Amino acid sequence: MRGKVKVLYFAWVRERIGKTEEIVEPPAAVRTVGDLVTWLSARGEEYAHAFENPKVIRAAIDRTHVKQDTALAGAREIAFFPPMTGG
Amino acid sequence: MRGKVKVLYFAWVRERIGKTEEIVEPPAAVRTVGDLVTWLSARGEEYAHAFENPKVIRAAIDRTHVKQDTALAGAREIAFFPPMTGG
Amino acid sequence: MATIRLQREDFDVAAEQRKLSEGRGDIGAVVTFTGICRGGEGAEDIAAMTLEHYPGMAEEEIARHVTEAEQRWALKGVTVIHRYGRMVPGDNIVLVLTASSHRGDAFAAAEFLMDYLKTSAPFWKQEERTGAAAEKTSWVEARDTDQAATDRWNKPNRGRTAAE
Amino acid sequence: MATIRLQREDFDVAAEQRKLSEGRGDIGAVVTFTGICRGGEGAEDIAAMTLEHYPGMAEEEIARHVTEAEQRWALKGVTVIHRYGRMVPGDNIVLVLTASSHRGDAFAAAEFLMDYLKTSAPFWKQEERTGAAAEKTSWVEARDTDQAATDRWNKPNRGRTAAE
Repeated sequence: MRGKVKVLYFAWVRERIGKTEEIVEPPAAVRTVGDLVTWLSARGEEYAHAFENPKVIRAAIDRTHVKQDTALAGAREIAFFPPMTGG
Repeated sequence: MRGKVKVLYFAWVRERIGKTEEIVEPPAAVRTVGDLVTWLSARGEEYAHAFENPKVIRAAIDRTHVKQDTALAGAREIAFFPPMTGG
Repeated sequence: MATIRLQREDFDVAAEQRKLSEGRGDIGAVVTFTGICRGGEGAEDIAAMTLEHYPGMAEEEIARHVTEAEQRWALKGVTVIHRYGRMVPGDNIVLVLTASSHRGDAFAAAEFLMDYLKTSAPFWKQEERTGAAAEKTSWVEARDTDQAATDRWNKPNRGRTAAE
Repeated sequence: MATIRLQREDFDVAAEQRKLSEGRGDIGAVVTFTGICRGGEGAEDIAAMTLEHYPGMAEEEIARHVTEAEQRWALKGVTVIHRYGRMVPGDNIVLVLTASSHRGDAFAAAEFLMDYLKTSAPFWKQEERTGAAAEKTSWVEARDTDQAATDRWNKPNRGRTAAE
């Protein structure tokens, strides 16, 4: 993807990373949600810890659930969180 | 069956017969619920009208649903009514 | 644990729910079903409805199905209130309230009780209509779909649900 | 027609039911589901629970499933209220209210909405415990049975029910 994008974190993903949101600018080679997880994981121990088990990480692009292989192109807001436990 | 028994009627069975309840004393040959329906039907036009289609008549003995071939022996209270429409 | 009432007067859904769940930490799910008198659609609308019942048997029949529901699902409380007498469109007719730790049991038990109330509790509805039919009253006919809904519960595996 | 609210404050089940059905003659069945904070069982009981949510997405995700429910069943009204923030055992968490002409649609839609709320609405529960674990908080883990409950709705023939 090109340019800056807002990333949000919730629940224990937020706690491990220590931020509720941030603006990141990944390189062009980061094309999918899964690529972004990999790229973020390399940013530091707190990210590596949050994303240590990518299978349990859920993602949303612009407030819609997406899969790991979904393209980031056009995304304004990307969120990462654990499986939901509302209701 | 032997002796007297209380018979109750509800909804359009009650309306057609023109009574909410009565005490009857059927002969010994009246052994089942179906026998009682046949015996009552012969008591007059209002009974014949109420029981003209025995398939849609439901019955209860002592406040428990029963089938047409259930024996009357021991019954204290027998009720006849159309299919239920509560709820 | 179960409350079963037949009454002429209206009921208060919130008050019944409060009675059943207040001060308890073990209830996670409460389902209520409220059956309401409908006005119908078209020129000959329903002006009112009168519910006749078999006193004594109605309570006993409901109690038998509440006991069965308590055996099939893990319930923390059940309330069934059925009104009789004359009602106009918008009036409450019946309330079924089930409480459980988990939602699957509460939903299944409430639907089970309603299906059995419809087909086996001794109540009969008579309708008064508006318009050209205003002078006539008619007994509501039992519907095959209600019997089909009841019959679902006799299939295997309709006890504890997957949604526990 | 649908009301969807996320709020910190409590809700009033009766008031919501009244808003949805008052003055209408076309509603025959109202189902409410109330989800309540449980205290748990055993020595390390739940002292409180905090619900975190994704503002914006939570409303949108609920609205998507309300729209789907309206397409699958004949509904006359839907209300979904989900609280966030800190709650203690006995507190209300979530309300789903469905109104229809007939009970089958109201029951199915309410259960469908609850199953999807559990697995796809962006809410996360964190628990505080009593006793030896009093200092620790822990995130509630998603349960496979909730996903299984949701998956039921993707089977064929889970639209209009037989109980209409």
